[in-house]
Amino acid sequence: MADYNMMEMMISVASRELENGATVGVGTGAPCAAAMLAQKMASPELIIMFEAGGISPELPEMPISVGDSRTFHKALMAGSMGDIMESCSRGFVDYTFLGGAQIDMYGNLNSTVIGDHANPKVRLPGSGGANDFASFCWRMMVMTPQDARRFVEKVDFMTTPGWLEGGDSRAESGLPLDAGPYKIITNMAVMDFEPVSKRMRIISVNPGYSLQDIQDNCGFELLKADKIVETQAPTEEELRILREEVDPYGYVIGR
Amino acid sequence: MADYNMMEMMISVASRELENGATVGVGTGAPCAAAMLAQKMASPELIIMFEAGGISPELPEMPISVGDSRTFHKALMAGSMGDIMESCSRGFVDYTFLGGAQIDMYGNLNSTVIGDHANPKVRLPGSGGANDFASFCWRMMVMTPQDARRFVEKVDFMTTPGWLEGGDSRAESGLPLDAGPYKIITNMAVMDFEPVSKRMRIISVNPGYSLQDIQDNCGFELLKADKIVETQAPTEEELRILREEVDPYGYVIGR
Amino acid sequence: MEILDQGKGELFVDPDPDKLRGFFRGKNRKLIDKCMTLKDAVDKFVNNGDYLGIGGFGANRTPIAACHEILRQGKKNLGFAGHTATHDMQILSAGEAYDRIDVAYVVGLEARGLSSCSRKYLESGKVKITEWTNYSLTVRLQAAAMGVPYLPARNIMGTDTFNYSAAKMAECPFTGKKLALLPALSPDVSFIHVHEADMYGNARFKGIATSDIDLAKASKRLIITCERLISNDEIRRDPSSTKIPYFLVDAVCEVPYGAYPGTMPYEYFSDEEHIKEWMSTEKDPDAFKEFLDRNIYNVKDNDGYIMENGGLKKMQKLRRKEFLFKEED
Amino acid sequence: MEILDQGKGELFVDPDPDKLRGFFRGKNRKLIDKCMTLKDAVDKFVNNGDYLGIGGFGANRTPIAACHEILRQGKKNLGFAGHTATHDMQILSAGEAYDRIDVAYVVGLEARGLSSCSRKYLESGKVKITEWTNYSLTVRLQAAAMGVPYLPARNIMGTDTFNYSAAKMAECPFTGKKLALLPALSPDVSFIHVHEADMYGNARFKGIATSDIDLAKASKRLIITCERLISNDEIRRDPSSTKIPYFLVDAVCEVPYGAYPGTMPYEYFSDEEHIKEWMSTEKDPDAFKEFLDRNIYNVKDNDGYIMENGGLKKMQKLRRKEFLFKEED
Repeated sequence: MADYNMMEMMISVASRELENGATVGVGTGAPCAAAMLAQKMASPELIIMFEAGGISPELPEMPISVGDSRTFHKALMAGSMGDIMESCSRGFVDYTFLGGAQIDMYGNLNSTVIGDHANPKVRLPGSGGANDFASFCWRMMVMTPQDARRFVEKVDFMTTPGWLEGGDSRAESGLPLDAGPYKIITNMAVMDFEPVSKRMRIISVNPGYSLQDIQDNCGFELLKADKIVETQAPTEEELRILREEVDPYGYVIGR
Repeated sequence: MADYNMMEMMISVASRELENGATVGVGTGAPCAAAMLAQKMASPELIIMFEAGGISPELPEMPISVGDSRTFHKALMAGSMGDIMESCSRGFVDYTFLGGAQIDMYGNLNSTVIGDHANPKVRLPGSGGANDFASFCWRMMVMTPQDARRFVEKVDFMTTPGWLEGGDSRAESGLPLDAGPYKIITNMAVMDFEPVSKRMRIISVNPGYSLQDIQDNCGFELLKADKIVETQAPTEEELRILREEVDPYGYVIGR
Repeated sequence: MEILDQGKGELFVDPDPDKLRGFFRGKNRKLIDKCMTLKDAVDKFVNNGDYLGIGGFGANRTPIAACHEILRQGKKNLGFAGHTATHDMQILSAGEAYDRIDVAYVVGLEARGLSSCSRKYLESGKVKITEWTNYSLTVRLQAAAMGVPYLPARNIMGTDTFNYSAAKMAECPFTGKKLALLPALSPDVSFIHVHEADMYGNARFKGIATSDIDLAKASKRLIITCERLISNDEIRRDPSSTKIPYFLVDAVCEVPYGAYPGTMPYEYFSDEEHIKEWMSTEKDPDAFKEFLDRNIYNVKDNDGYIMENGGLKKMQKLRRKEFLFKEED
Repeated sequence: MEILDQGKGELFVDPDPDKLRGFFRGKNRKLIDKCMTLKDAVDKFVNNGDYLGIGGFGANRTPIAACHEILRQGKKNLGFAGHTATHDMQILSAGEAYDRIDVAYVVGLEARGLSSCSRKYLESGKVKITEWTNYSLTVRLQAAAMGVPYLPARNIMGTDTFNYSAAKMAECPFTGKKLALLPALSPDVSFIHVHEADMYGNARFKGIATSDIDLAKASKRLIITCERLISNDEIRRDPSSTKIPYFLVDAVCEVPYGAYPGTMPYEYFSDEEHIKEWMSTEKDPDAFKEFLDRNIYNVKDNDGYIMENGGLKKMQKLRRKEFLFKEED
């Protein structure tokens, strides 16, 4: 088995979710690395969109900002934020990757405040485009370390919609139908959402971890799929491309 | 007194309403000729906008269409219809000139149907941008021959808003406040609108016509301003520029 | 939401954004070669009964060749967005291709006068008509482009244009002002003529945009006709110039002079003599039938139409006119 | 109109479109020379208490020089549209220039981490905060650009982002669907940095537009900073490239490297070392004060700032980085 770190694991797993010919709205960092890796593996025709306006660039290196020159380097179009978000709103964008300081069992995310909004312990950036992407893109995914302080019973502030309070609550909220959280990818596991309750559910366990490890590092009770498999570790090929081509300076994978 | 025809009279009178530094939304034909004449007379800095997107062209000749190449020849911007109409909606456009098959005492215009909408005697083009310009531009003006079949008690179809039913009815309609019909320029007279009732009112009489002529050629009772003056006929200079520079082929002035 | 008033016109297209999303979810996002003949594109993507959008403004950068092909293939019962529809409307009326229309500007050809053919067809009772304005149709397309079921606007209120539209009126919850609510308009299929496109459908044009960007975004299926195909490398060299991204596009048809007899900015000016011929010939049914046969029904494609009307020599002349060169003849 | 729900955030700007129309009615439409120094422009057009808009996205094509000048002139009590506000936010926080903010993205500098200066100021209790998202701020600007008091959207519903916004929720009268209604946002004064502008304010840029077109239309007063002045003849040679027409613009300031230390596409890449210096220095109050004095308060203008940070040699280096040339040193 190849030697790899947590970021490499999550990025590799995430990249495999992006099938050829799909569209993905990404931010900087790990999501962008996952999309780039997917393009260099099984999905050469994956279309990457950046919220500030860049459509399908030939990325020469990892962007620092979702609006920097790299995001429209040899792109098909350098448009506007409206162009991208309207495409998302009209249902043209299949996937997005988001993150947050907190996530709950319905995949709701907090990136606004820890503590009270008026007197926060920590003020965070806010939604940015996260709420927009999560509202509009068909399948929202999260890459995040598994940690009980992060996976909480109730987020301090629901910045970005997951399945809201579960069940049909998202469909009733006014948000576009049939879109929502899809996979949660951590260093320990991959989770999806049970179709009726919309609660987070373990579907695969990463090599070296047990179901108990996963539950111990989660602040709420995780459901378990009927059949739980072992997550495929990063392949030699994935690691080589990730390290040599996608992120040679280790900005994201930190090597 | 110079020899001139009806179109030359109306265009000259209309052109004098367009003060230097104002913005005007125009269509093809007489409105465009009036704006071009104004630019060559007292208002070199008059800004012409065409609804399809052209902003402030150096018009090399009369456009055939409000979207043809001439409308953005050496223009400041070749934008979109949204760019123009949004500018109108935000209050950036001072004047517009419109026409119609029928006009009533409140300056409402019909360019949709003569007769019943379902079974019209004559189907006309519809609003085009007329309703939009009349809704948004601060001062709407009309150039039209004075004729009782055209100046009617009630328009068969109110395509384009004037002062609606007069009084405060326009302010109550939801249309932007303080905008509305300003001057009606015919071959016989210039009319404005009495400020309270918003009824059409004669303010100046063209050379060679009497108040009686004007009323005889109008299907409703015209108010009369306290002081009615004689309209200034086209000057030699106006006629020379109109004939030699603005419309040398007589597309509009028909010479 | 309390509705203060509403027009009695028929709403021809469902403004439900979730249905539109469902459709777009299934649209292929891959970079595939979409080049085909205009004949194949119309055959494949235009169904009888579809609601049709036509780009450009008046007879400027308007996909006239596409309108001819629709007639040649005898497409019927179309809905039509009459958004400053001039010569395109005249052609579609000659073929009685549509039976319902959202009117902003129809029948007229601007300074050129009224089309008796368009007028007669609209007066025939065969066509359902809902009234709008140029900007309100733009805003309706914009609503669909944004993926919302309506957008508010401050025009058309107080008029019969509102009364015969399918708009509604409601109070603004922030200001108490009355607003016209304009329902989203998403054509089943639209044609837009541009200067240049690559094989995937990335398209660019110069000059005014009219409402084509929103039309492109709003349309379920989109066919690009272009003066010239260009390489994908050229698109990628200058991504700031791309106006329509490929994923909106279903077919790319290289149709030189595809806007003739209208104007294509920076390429050729309108052929006013030929348009005049249209306007006068359509008054005489027999002559008009012969005229349509000669110009549309009996020619194979747009090349045939161009050859019928002076060929490349005429196109060169119209190019000189576009660039304001003094006439030589 | 029945309101189903509404956020409890404060609405900082009146969305009344008639008031906006009244303001724009009085705006000079003449082609006059609007060139002035950035110092004069800030002095003349930015008042204490104004609501401020800043163009660009993150630290890309962002008018950083304008933010410095706002600090130098000690402007206070501004409102601020925090629309992916990164380094601009950091500067304005360092000067405590604003006291209320519409938040979409703040505090962070994207992949570079969080600004402790911005964070501390937002946590200080001195700032009123209303929550939004990037796209909802774009839509709010678009509403003002269209001259309507609100636009509907389908995001933010169901979340605390909605609850702490000033949006409302109502049913769509066409589809029965719930919609978020986003009130128009018209900044009192905004700054946009572009590649080129003429003396009247006709402006153009290359690369992504972010939300600058709507910001330009929505703003009551607009100051363009540009890398280069160009002639009006050049604007008229290619009117398709004009992105912002002159009549929206109040001042044109030629400020080469006006987006430094951020990226200006096709001109220079961001100076990551200098931004890193900001991020580390701001953690130490004394060092930060000295740093701000050296880079902002004690320099006369942006030229001084550039000279302080490596001058033209550094700019050449960042240009090579923008064009992906291999480093020489």
